[in-house]
Amino acid sequence: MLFFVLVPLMAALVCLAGKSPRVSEYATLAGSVIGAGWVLRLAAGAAGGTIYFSRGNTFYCDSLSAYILLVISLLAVAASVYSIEYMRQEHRAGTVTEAGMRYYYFLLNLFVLTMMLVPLANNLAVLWMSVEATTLVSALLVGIYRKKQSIEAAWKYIMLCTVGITFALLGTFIIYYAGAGIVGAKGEAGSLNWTDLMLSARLLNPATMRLAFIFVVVGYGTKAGLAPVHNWLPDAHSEAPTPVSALLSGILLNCAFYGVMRFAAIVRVSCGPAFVQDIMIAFGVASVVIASLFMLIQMSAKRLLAYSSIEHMGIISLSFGLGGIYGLYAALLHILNHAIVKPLMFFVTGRIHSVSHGAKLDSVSGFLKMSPLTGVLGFAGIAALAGVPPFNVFLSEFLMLKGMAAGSHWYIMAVFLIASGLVFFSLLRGFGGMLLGKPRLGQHRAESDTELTHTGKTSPEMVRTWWPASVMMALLGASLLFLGLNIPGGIDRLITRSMGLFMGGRVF
Amino acid sequence: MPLIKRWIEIFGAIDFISVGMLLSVVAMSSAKRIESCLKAYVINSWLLALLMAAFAVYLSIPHLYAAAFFTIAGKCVLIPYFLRKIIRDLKVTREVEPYLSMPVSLIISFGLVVLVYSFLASGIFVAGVARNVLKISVSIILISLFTMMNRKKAVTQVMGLLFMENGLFLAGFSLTYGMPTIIELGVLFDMMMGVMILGVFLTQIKKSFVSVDLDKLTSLKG
Amino acid sequence: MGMSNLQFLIIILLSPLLQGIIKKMKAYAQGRVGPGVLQPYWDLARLFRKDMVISETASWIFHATPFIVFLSTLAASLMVPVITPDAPVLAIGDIIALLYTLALGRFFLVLAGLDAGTAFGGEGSSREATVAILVEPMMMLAIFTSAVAGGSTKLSVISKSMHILDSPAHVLAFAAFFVALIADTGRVPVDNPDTHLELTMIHEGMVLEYSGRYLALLEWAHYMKQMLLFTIAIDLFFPFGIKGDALRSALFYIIKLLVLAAAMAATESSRAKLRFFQLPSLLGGAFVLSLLSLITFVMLGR
Amino acid sequence: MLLISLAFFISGAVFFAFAPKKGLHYFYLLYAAGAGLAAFSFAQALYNYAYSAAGAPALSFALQISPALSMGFKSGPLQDFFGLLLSLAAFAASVYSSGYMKGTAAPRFQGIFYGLFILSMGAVFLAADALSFLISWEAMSLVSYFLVVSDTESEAAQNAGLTYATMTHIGTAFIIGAFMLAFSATGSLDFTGMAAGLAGQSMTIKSVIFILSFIGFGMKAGIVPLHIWLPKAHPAAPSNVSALMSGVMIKAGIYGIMLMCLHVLGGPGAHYATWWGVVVLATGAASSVLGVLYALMEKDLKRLLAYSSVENIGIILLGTGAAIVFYSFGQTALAGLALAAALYHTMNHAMFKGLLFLGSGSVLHGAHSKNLEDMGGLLKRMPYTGLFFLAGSVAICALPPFNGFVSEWLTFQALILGSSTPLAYSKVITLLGGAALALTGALAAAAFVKAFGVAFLGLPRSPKARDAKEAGLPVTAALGFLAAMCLLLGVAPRIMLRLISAMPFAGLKEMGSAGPLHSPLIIAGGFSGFWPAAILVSMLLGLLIILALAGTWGRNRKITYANSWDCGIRALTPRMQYTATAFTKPLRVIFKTIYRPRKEVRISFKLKPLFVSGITYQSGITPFLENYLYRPLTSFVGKAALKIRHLQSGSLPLYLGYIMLTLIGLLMAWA
Repeated sequence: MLFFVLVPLMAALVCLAGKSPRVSEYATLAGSVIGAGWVLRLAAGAAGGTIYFSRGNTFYCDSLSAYILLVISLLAVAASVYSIEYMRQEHRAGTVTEAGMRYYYFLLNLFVLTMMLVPLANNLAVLWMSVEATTLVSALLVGIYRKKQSIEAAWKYIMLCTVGITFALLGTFIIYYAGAGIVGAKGEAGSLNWTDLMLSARLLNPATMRLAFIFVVVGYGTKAGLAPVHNWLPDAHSEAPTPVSALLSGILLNCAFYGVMRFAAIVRVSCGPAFVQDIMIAFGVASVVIASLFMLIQMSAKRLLAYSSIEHMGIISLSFGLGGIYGLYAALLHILNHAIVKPLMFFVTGRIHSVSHGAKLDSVSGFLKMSPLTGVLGFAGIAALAGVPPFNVFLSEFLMLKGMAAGSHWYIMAVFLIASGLVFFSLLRGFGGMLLGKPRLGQHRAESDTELTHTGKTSPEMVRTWWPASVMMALLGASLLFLGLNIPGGIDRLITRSMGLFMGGRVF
Repeated sequence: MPLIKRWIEIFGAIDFISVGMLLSVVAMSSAKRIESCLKAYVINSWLLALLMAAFAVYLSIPHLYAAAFFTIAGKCVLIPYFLRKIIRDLKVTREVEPYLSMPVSLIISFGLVVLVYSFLASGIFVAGVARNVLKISVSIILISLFTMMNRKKAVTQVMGLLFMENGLFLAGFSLTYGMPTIIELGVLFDMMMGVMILGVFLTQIKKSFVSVDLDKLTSLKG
Repeated sequence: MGMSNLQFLIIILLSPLLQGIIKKMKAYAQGRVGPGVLQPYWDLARLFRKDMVISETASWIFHATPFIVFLSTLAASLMVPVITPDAPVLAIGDIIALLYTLALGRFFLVLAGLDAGTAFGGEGSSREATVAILVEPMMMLAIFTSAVAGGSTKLSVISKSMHILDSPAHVLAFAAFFVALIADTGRVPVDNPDTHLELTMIHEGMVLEYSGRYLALLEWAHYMKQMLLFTIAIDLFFPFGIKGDALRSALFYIIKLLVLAAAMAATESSRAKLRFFQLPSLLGGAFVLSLLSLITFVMLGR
Repeated sequence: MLLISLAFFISGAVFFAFAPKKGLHYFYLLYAAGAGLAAFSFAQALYNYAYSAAGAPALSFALQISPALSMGFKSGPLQDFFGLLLSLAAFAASVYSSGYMKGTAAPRFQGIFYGLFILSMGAVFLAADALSFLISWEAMSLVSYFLVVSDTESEAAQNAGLTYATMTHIGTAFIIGAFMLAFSATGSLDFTGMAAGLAGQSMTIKSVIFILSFIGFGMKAGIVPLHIWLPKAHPAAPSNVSALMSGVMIKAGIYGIMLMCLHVLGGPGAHYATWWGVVVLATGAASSVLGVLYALMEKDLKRLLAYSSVENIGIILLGTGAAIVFYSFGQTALAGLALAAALYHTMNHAMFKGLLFLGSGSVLHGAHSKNLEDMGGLLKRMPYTGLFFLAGSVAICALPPFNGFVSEWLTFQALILGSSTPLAYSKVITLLGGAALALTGALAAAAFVKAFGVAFLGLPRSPKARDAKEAGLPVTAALGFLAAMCLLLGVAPRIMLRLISAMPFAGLKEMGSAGPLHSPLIIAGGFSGFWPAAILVSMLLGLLIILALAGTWGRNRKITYANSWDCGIRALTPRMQYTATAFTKPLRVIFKTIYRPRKEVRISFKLKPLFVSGITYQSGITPFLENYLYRPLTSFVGKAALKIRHLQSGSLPLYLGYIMLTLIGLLMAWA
């Protein structure tokens, strides 16, 4: 059942083998679609309470894993669809060679593969390995343009994440040590299987576990982009090819956070929930505040989105820290919501840049007139990102606020509300400026370099879109609205089941 | 065999070796030239391998021999070779160009050691021969992290990263007495890959920034 | 139809006479002979007989205004007890309703000033509006005092409930109200009723374009408004004797009216016309008075 | 019936989306039909609440979001009242749009969002719990934002939209805070549950909830000093929308305040703090006076109207505040009077402000300008618009026999009766509120004399104004409808008062006293009263008499038409007229402490100092709050953000340092 992870691997191999970029395009697409279909079946099973083990329990899939996998695979489909439009444009613009395109798709598939391994890993060391692997692969993707900035970004990315993740491994070792002699079915020295550790979590030494969790949270937190160890994130997101940025902020961060959650599940049992919650809340608040302040001064769209990712990871960590039925539900739901809206916004931005050829916010205006659909989706995206109803993000934020109220964390609520005000302003100013106004390219809106008469034929040709990509984006936009007014039963079941892992409920 | 075991016990060889590793890190963090850093790394790795072997003998866990072997192969042969190649190809100047002067960085390093001892004293109680190894290894990790902060050259940062990994392995063994081989191999493999990729980027940095000086890598702000 | 329902005729019919009397008193105070007290009647009659010249810029507002002004004043005079405190005919005699009905007339008068498109009209309107803004609140406050004291905003109830300036608050309130009276009837030192000097005129500026029977209506309405305000002052501040039989209260009423008229004439001939931008100090002072009256009443009571 | 009207709206939106572009504007009539139906059903429901023992069948339904979450909607008297207000205004606006929105820039977009806007406001009024309320509320704000920026080309609209959206968002944050506090205190998120739960709670919690919700909803209602978005945003939208925004949307803020203060906080056996009422009163007074003062200075017709909306919100709050004060002393009858005044004025303002904004729209259509200084003499060119605009102006100046007067009269009475409250300071405050109301009335009169006089009277000041034309039948019909409503509500106030008396708030029942609709209005046990119908009738009778007299004696008088008196200059040009600026000059001088008028004269010489080549004169007023409150605030935040920028300086060692410090910090804190 878990062998579907090989699908992207095959796709990657095809990309290597295939001579023309077309082959790799469609191989990637097919791979992601098949993978998604498989994951859907898996998720359906997991929602029903089934749990899948591989031989030797090294791999394992429960509701939480299935939920994350669902997000990953669906987003993989979206990204591969958009990649086709995007890379063709890059090719047309002469930024990428055909070989470069094949290399890109090869790495893309590997990236998806590594990310899919993360939630499937039962052995914590394997989890660590897959996270590290995602770093290595995605670093290559970030640096794919060989431009100064992209290399710099990639360098910082790989450096910081590797350093960070070293601590995660240390933490893992310490947990293994804590479990040595206690954990483990058949009298072996110890086990790193999450399931085993979870079973005997009560018996583990609290002090040790606390130490371990601190190392783990710093390690995976770096990767998850939690402030104040988020610094690689804006650079990598802004310099990567747009579809990759979408994957990075849409799911990679969540994969890293998934690691934190798994550890938290054990630690909260062995040394009480308060400890975990305090740390997560601290990280969450820090991220929200820092991100909201940095968003005020962003001049480039992709950096703006990057910081907004930090803010949303902060929200997830904050609600996860709040715990309780509201907080946990909010955290898990927010993972999905953010994973839908952020890629959409990156795709929109990519299209905007495809005409403006400048990342600066004021390099274009009146995009709404140039490509109405994209513009409308952009507005929906802004609203959703800012947590404005009736879009999906609002629901999870509302639940989080309920969680705050239930725990009467009034100061945190105040801080969050202020921050969200700043975020709303920054997003609306930034994207509103690009979408509204006279259709016009050039350095600054006021003095226009090339004026486009939006009545004329010129503007539609400016934006070269590929219709399947448009359809996919429209679907994402629709799901923003749909999930804002209704949470499908399957997802609800997955989430509620996963909440059990953090509420001392029945694990398996 | 049992003889060796007794010697190990009597002389506290485990502690000796790990302290040796710590010293080599400190040496690295205060070294002036890249070559000496590299040498320090090789020594460090040999000590690590030795430590594994010692564990293997002392606790008679056969698969630790394998681990020791892979360590030697990877960390004492492959990676140093690779690094030397890079340094040669990129014509990196020999000075390491730290931000802080040597005495200051020495003081900070020892400060870090003290910190670690105070933290870990409460948290975790390792019994048996490896009673100090965890503390030492965490100190190694932090010191090498500090060294990375302290060096301007990209190459030296890679070295710092490698030192961190050694410290990590040390910790791993002191805590786990050897995990399943497959996992060790996986971790090792990941590390190697990391170094390779870093090497790739190093060359690219050299290409597009002309130097491998980190002060140049600050165009992405805010 | 009893006395209470016809008393408004007194205001309609006798208001020109009051104007004449005031003019006469002024003349006397200034050592002139002055026109006869019936002169306003002759003026009105003459104007009614005259033909009209109307600006072709003017719209229907210009034609409607004289009627609206006259009728609103008429409607207002239907609400005020003159010689008997019983609720007058149609309306219940609520003071606020009364003032706002008058305000309706003023609204259109100011519009008419703008209608002809001349500078004088605009000037008059602008100044009238300004004066109104300064006067309205203080008049209200003065009225609040006696309304709160009288336990109602019905003039009839107020006039029944009190005698003459029953409390220190009333004195202050009356002082304020008297200033408001001067301003609203367009007299020195606020306005100068008998000049057509561009720089000083307010009311005259607005009606500058009017002639013939429109002018007559407006003037008559002006007289009525004046008498109406006098009556209100009487009802609010010294309604003594209004409760008795008709003749007696009529006698009292006339005396009070004459006293007020004398006071008005005295002020007019003793004071010089103020520069327009000095008005705020005068009216503002009056406003403070009315405020004080209200607060003293709330604090001290009767 | 509401479902049918909903169907109308949805079908309308669908048509706008897919019907051919030509003649698209006629589909606004679908909205009109829907709104009409809704108005009828709301009025009927209110009538039943008031007069049938059974009350009205409350419509109530819930949308399930997830097993745990659901959005509830429920109608009640208060909801129906605001629904009625909405649907009346929407009816007029839609009829108007069917003529006005011909050949506009983005017909589909505007059509769809116009419909959504009305629907979202309806949803706000019907929401029964915090979740559904917030969703509808933000949906309303979002849609209105898009309508504000619907002229995507204009920078001004963009900035207005940005300010508006941001401030609304912040306001919503306060509302959320209030809801959440109530939730944590009562464990319930639906309003009746909150009300029940809060009854026993401590005064502190209630006060905090009150403050939060007052600020949050006040932001939307546009109370001073939170109003600055309003004069920016309302004029930016197309006139049919600005009519709805000013007429209805800001009433959503009033609705929220009444909902929280009177229903949620005023649940069973609740007792109020007097200072709440005083706060509301004071804010109301400030808003009314400042609002109208700024309206007076405006040259832009629509901005003038927007500021006057601030003023009217203030008047409504005067009533509301008085009501809370009275409740706090248990004087329910008086509270009922004050509340009735507030509700009545809410309805009235929807009518005449809708009328005026729609009128300004057709003026815009006629004279192609929002600037009063370009207009003049429009009354002869647009007679109907002029007539109805005049009616609206008279009504908004609270002059009989129009509706504005009734509500202001009621407010006056309530404020005077504040003298019967036991405490001295509440007496003084209420009476001062009355004084503020009087001042406001006079200022409003001046403002609208200026607006109407300069726009419609005198000589046209621009060629465009000279050949202005009416905008067609639907437009004038809509204006006529609203004008008629204004007159009706002014002459027969009992109609509205009876509907108002259906509200579940203590003391309101008495306001709906029986008696024929045209009979005098007696309040507070005969404290006072007046007879609206009578004033009109008496004036009409008087008119008949005068005309009869004129007919008998004045028949042979002749009227000659000539130039206005021009002091002998043979040509009177439009430039000699009083301008809007000149008209308000005295007030600029008198209130200079508030306006801080500034003028600059630039003289350029050919040859100093003799030959002057040109003189430019600029004058204006300083926007007080913008300069002294908001700009410092925003600049401070900006500065802080710029400072924090150094944290991300781009140096890798620094970032590594962050990791190390974080680690050490966590170890110190928790290990």
